[in-house]
Amino acid sequence: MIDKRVTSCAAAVADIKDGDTVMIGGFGEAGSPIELIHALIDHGAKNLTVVNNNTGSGRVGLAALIENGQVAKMICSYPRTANSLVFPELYRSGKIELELVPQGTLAERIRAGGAGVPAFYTKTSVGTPLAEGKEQRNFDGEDYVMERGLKADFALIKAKQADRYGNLTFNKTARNFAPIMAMAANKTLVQSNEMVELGDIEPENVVTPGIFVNSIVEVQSPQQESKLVKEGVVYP
Amino acid sequence: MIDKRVTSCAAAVADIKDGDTVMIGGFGEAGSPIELIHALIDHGAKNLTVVNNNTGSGRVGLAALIENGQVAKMICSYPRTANSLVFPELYRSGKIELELVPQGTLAERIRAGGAGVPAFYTKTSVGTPLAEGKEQRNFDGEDYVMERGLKADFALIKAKQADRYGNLTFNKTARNFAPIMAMAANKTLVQSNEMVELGDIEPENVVTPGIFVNSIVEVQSPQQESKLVKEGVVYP
Amino acid sequence: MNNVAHENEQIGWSREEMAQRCAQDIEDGSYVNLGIGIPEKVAQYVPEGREVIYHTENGLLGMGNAPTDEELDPDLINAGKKPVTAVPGASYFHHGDSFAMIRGNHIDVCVLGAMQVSEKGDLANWSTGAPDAIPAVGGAMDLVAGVKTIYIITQHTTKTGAAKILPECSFPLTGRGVVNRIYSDLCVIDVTVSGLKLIELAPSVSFDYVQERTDVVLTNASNMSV
Amino acid sequence: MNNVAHENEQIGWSREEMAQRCAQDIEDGSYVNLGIGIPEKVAQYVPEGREVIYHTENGLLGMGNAPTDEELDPDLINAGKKPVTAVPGASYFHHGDSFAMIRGNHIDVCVLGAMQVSEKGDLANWSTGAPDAIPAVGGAMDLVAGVKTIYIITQHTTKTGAAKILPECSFPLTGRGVVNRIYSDLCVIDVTVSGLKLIELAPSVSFDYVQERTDVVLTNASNMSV
Repeated sequence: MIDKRVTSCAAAVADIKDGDTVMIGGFGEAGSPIELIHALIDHGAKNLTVVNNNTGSGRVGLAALIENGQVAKMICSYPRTANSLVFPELYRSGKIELELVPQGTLAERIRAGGAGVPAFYTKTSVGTPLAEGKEQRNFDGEDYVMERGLKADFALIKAKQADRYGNLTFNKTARNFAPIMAMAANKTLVQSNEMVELGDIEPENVVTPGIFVNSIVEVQSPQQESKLVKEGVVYP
Repeated sequence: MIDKRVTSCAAAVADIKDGDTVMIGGFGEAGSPIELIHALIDHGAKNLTVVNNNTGSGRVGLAALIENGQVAKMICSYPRTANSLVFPELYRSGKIELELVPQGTLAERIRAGGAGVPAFYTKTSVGTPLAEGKEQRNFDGEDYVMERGLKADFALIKAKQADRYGNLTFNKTARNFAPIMAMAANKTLVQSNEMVELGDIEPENVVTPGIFVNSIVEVQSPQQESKLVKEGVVYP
Repeated sequence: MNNVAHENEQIGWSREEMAQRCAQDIEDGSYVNLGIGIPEKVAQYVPEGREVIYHTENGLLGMGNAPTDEELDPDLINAGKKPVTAVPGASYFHHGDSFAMIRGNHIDVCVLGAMQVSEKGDLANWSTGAPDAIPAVGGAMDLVAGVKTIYIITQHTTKTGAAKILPECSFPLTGRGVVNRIYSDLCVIDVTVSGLKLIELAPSVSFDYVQERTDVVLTNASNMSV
Repeated sequence: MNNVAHENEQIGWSREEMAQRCAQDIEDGSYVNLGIGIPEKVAQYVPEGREVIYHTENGLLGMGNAPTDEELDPDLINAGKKPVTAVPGASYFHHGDSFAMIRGNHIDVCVLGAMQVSEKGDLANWSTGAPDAIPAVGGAMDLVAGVKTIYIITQHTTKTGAAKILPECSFPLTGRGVVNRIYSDLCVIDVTVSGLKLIELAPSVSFDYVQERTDVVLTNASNMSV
């Protein structure tokens, strides 16, 4: 029988090892799997490479994971936000590495990683510092940069609904990176607001098919990052 | 005001020119936009390059377009089917060109064309005759073939529901190539079983966003290819 | 030549039995893609209690049985273009996403037929290379390149008795070094780094009988005596 | 120097007026992506009767106005991470598909801010290249590389009066040869193969006044006399 449900966030993240690459869904707080991230903080795996569009805000969620010294390297497009307290300081003091990737290139690299494409070409970044050191090539009179597919050991994502096969739906723009990260990770761990029965998600409306999902934990009332930040909450 | 509805299949295909590349949705009869194809036969554009997984069956739809001498070249993965009468004869007599592409490479080339990716690497076909003449490259110890993105002047596809913005849903496995062809074509022409109001398609459940669609014609009761083939129908 | 007596008899596994033998190796929870022909039959024989999800490359995960007349929908077909059904928990997706599943190593097992298999696991199953043939490849090259485990179900020899398991394939390849295991009417063979290893014989088939019909030297790792 | 008198006055277009001027050029039926800051204001000024669909790169086509308190959902935000709404006929999609729209030339117009623009339409708007800055690029490089038409809204000069329109950008580029039109507080300038062409002046601004504040020789194609 296929049943990808697990009973706790701690159980979901238990197999993450020191040195792993972990993709974390979310664009700002929308789609951020905050309970899974907090479980990863409790778990304590170190020297992680984390892939996320940003670097978190305040001192909870992704920012707390960074502050806790578990992240050796961030791969992201926009490591600053309004309440970015943690990353800038660590970065300036050389305590965290940054691979800056244009947002669309980041998305396409993740999608490529999940789709078995080791490299592709894009016009994005041609003529800019972010193309330096990368192979360039002309196709039909236009210059392109070669970019590599990106894979991960784990993906941590947040869904709206999930069934025991791992079929997922998302809420509005909280979808963002989750479906492609689910494809690109060896193991995809999901926190879902709701567990539903097989068939409750109309087959036409499944956004992430279960084949891309490994473990699901139900978190019915997830915390809201911006609220925690406003309240000055620090995790752990 | 945005209103992509047109009143007839003839109006939808009116701008297709001799020599154009036309992607046609469908995997066998599922998703084949047969009324649009028949309109293209009536229209008469010649010397077309057609992209489809197959080459049609019997003497209707895509097979009829080929039989009518309008197709100079087929790009497809499987040009034979149970009722493949037209293509084999023309191919053997040298009257039609064939570019044979593995099905997944065809899909990814179309997706790349639509996503602004001029070329990518895949393991598919390495060591086979279909890799001959193509650039090969080793990434991380594995051999890959470089494949080019594929674009088209027009795509002809079939949808289940459409609104005036061009948002689309599809029926079951009739979805197949339609969403990626809609992305890869300069102009995407849709025959939809049903026209609905804006908002009737839940935003989470839109499969093809309207940005990829140019013209929609409602065809409430499309003909079924296999039935026509069984009845020996010949178009026109 | 102690097997001459068998030459004109029906020995070894039938088509159904080959599918049944292969089905024993489909694990609970697997994502499986079955090729057209004998491979399709594997689904019927997966042992009770195992839940397996079938992928069809034309855009469905969770393919079910053939439809009743009431269920039949020409828009719901498999890669062989036959009508199918969808199980509860199924999902539909487009061809780009479907082959991302395949190319991206997400499907666990694919079962395919073969014209020839080489010692190194090369597979030829799409073309005889005949100059007048209409070449047609479908999804075979993508499947063998991308699926984690490739099982082959095939008659051990051609209808004229020629070996299909060879030092090198003479037909155009579908993929290089892609086959993991062969289920023939005579035996089960694993493709290993140290060559082809016979791991099981069909009832009343001997190792020598198989070896005679195989153009590659086999290692005998079956429990049957020679 | 006949403009010295203006130096300490508020002349030219305000931020709102720049957005309003740009909005006149957003055509009916366009798919538009608006950058953070002044570009966001363009949506308010698109002339009545034009239906425009707004794309936000975090996965929404058909972005609507700011939400009421009842409508507010932290899962429905724009690329600037501000709460928004979705119009009837909107659609949600993942980041891969969203940037396929951008990279694949499907978006008609993108309006962005600028630090510097060169004579050839090079744009610098993501970094001053300062060694201690935290580099952050977001979707800007993808947008300028992929969107059909790039409009820039910017103050004509920096706060200290330095030219932002230059022979070459000194800041790191966002894209090379990507800008189509610049809306500054003083004028509208087209980037053409034969250089920068001033096509419109803000009320009571002279061509010479603009030329003085621009490090590139402009062609005057405005209807205003010099």
